[in-house]
Amino acid sequence: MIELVNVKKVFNAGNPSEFSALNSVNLHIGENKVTVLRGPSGSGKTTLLSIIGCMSRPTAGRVRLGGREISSLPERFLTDIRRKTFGFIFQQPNLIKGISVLENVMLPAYPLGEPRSRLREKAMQGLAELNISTKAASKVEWLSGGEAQRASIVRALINKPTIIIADEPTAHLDTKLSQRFMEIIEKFKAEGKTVIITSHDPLVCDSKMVDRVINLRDGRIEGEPS
Amino acid sequence: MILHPAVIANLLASYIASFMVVYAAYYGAQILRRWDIQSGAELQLVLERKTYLISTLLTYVFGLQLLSLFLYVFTADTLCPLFVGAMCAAGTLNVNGFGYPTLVLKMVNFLLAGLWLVLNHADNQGYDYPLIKKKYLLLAFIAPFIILETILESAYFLDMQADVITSCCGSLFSSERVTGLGSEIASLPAKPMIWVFYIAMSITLACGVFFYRKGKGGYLYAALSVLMFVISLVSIVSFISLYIYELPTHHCPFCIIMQEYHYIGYLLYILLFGAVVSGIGIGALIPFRQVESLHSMLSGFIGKLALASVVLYAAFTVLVTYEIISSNLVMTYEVAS
Amino acid sequence: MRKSSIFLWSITVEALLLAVFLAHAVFSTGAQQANLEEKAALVRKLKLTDLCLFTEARYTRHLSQADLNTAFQDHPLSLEHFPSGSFTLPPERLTRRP
Amino acid sequence: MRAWVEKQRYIIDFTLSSLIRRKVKNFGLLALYTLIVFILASAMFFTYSIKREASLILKGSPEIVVQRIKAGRHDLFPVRYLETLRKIRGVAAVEGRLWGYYYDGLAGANYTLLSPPTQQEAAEPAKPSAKTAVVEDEETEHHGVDASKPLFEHQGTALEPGTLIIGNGIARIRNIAKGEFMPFRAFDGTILNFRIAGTLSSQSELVSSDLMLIAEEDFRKLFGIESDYVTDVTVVVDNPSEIDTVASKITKLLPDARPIVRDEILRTYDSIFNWRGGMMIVIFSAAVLAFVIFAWDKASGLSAGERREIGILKAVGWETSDVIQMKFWEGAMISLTAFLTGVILAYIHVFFTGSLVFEPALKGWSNLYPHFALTPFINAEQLITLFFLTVVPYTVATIVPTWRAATIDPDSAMRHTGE
Repeated sequence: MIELVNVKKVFNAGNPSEFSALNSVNLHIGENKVTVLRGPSGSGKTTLLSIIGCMSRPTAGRVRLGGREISSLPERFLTDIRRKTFGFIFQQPNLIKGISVLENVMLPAYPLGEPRSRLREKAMQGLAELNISTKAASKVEWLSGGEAQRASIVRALINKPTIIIADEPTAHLDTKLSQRFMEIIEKFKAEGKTVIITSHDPLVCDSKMVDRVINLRDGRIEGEPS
Repeated sequence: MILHPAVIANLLASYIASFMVVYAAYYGAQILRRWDIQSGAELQLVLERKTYLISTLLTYVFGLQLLSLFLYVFTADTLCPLFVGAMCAAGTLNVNGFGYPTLVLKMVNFLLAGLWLVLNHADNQGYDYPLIKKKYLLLAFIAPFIILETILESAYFLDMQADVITSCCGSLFSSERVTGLGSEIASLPAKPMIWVFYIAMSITLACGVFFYRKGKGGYLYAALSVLMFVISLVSIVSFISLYIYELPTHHCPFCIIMQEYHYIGYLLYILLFGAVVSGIGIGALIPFRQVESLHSMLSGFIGKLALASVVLYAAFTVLVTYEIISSNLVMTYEVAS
Repeated sequence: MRKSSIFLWSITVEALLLAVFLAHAVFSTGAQQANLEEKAALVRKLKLTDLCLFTEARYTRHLSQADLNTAFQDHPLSLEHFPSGSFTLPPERLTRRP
Repeated sequence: MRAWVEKQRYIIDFTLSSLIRRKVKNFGLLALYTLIVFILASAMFFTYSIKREASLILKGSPEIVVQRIKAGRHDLFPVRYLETLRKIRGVAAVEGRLWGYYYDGLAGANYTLLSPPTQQEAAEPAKPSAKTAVVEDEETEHHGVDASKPLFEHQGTALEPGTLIIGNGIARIRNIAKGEFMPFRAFDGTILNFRIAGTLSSQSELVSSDLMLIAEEDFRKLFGIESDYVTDVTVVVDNPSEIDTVASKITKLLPDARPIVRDEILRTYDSIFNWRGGMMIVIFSAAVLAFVIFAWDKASGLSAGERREIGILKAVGWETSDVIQMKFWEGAMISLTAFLTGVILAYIHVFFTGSLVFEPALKGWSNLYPHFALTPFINAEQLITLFFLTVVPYTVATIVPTWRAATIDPDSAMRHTGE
């Protein structure tokens, strides 16, 4: 499904503050698997996630998605792939204030130009699934932490992605909400989606549905020759 | 210099256009020198982001060129009362030697900017920026033209003396005086010119439809569309304007965009410009048909361009024929030839 | 009602309003023809030469009749002390270099 | 194609809501933008319509006016010169004009006193010259003219010696009406009382608001001008294209005389109002420049909130060009609304309220300011010029900041942890 071949990522190369977040990472993420990337902050977790999620391009090395090499694609194509294949759940709900929850959920599909009626229906259906459809028209500021998280999940699903990427999803949730979140992940797995989560929350890492846990340290996968 | 709002607007527009094109060309040069699609280095990412800036700038320059072309003609028309003997824009453009060259250069720049945008659109479809080097070379080629146009335009407006005696529209375009570019156009006899126009147009349209269907003869059509552009301009001066003004002697190609003729000139010129830009766009894109990353979409895009060009030329012809039929000027006797 | 429809509707309404004014402009030039004609007839009958806009000084009341250096009558370098002087350019004949 | 339109509508949805979210700053920008368009548009409409009205009205002004210059100043024209002028070939008629100024201390206004050409002469050169094809209507009015007919007669009010026909402006300032008396101090201090025989129409105030028609002998008595002098001379030429040659002949014959040709009058007005339009633009360009810098600063100085918002947009799937389109729509929406509102307000201001805002500047120090309704004259060229002077600088100023805002990294939303 996703294959990284000695991917390197160097920030502000060439000047004294050069810092290599990732150095020659080799990784293979299987189809319909739940993979957890674990590591202390500053271990390049987020950079690796943004490369996997086609948000940024590696300084060197190859990234293959479903067999197609995508690391030297121009940003226009990278974004198009990202829009259609990836769903992002961030540590913060990252919902945009001032517009209603429904509009927030529909936001990722705006550039695709679907007819509004169909898009609204899809969004309402998504909200209903996570039973926050009552909040559809309300402002984002009035949502509770859990509701905001669920809204951002629905937003991530609006374009029917096959891969879900969650960056420290349970960092700001209490245990009950975290368990509820893991049930949602289970539902994804049942629907055949691939899930990649970065977390150092034991509740996530040791959960039974996780197929593989990868430890990261200083921009390298542990147990791999430097 | 005449401190007139329209003059100030014109100069402002051309300075802005030059500034934007130079700014874009500067980054274009940078890209030409250090572009390497394979490397993921930071510089490459920054250059890629710059391509957005350049295409946005050029889109605005394209729009600005079109608008300032019409504003230029308009300003010439409003300034004509200031010049003894100038009856309309044609006379004012004759005030000094820079008037007409600026106009021609403005048209050429408009077409070049249009061509660049067509190339840019095609390049954006390719997943590895296939035409990037060619389009920025074209940009480097366009930049001096736009700067030259700005210099000419400033020269035209800055040393314009209000009361210089200038040959008026009538004599400039009337054929008795066979000096100066303007009068040659008019001396082309109107009746044969009508035949030349219709024959050339039917050939161009036929070739266009043939190319659209079969996909062959693209270069021929591009060349024909440029030729047709020139023939249409010449026929506007020699007979189309006569029918619009319903006056057998008034050959001026500028007055047709004025209020008295319900701004019909705008429609005519926009159809014509659209047709020729899409025409030359075909010519520019055909060599890249076998470029691997563009292969799938390019023939579709070229097809659309061909269709657009043919439709616009056809619409232009229909409008011209309508003008001729609806005008009550009957061209039975031979006119001013 | 979608926000974009609100925007698009308000722009069309404003454009229509502008179109109405443009039509009013075209229409009223016709209607005021008589008025214009009356002024022109008066100018012809009384042999007038200037519009009566600024009546505070001789060279601003009759701009075209001002003699050679009226504009700087009091002192060649004294700048115009009438506000309208700052608007009116000294007649061309003064500025035309021999 | 449909998807493209739908996409644009979505982007407008989002842009409008983001504009409304930062209400104060955006509406401040919109108000300033509309004000700039309004002032520029008013200045342009005013100068263009006055210029056109001047060219239409002054078409009938005398073909050549000959003045006598002594020591660089306008001086009285001796009547004996008229003979030399009549002898010039191509001259149809030569006629003296008597006019002058009278400062009325009471109202603090200057009046232009004019002794109108006597009716007979006015009728005689009625041969319509090629240019003005308007048929002189005087003859039809009083075809059977009898000797005792008054020297000058205007819309039924006869101008006898001892009476005046005054412009509407004067009537308004001094609020006197027909039949009342108006005292004048003559050149030697004696007081002359004139009866007001009538007033000129209020429509023609643009040319006649400070005008006073007075009989010839009254004029001479008031200003002490002997009968062998006139103020200046008007010359009617047979063939209009001969005007310039006749004018050059006049300068040869009368070195101290100065002919003013009608075209020159029209061109004076054209270049003067161009000067004013341009002057207004030049002075006003400082304001436009300040506005453009303000727009540039607003566009580039993105607040943390805006930056985070774009980060989220990029993260959830918006591409750089989508964000650029959003910013384009933001600029376009503000410019379009401001441009249309500005132009509409300017139209109402100039053509319906007679440019109230400009009145103090135009009136200057003259208390007698003509009330005239301008014939609206607006064409596409003014709107395009206005567009170039306001919308283009604004748009260009925001291009680079917009692009810089649009190239925020998509994963910035991920890095953003604390809130």
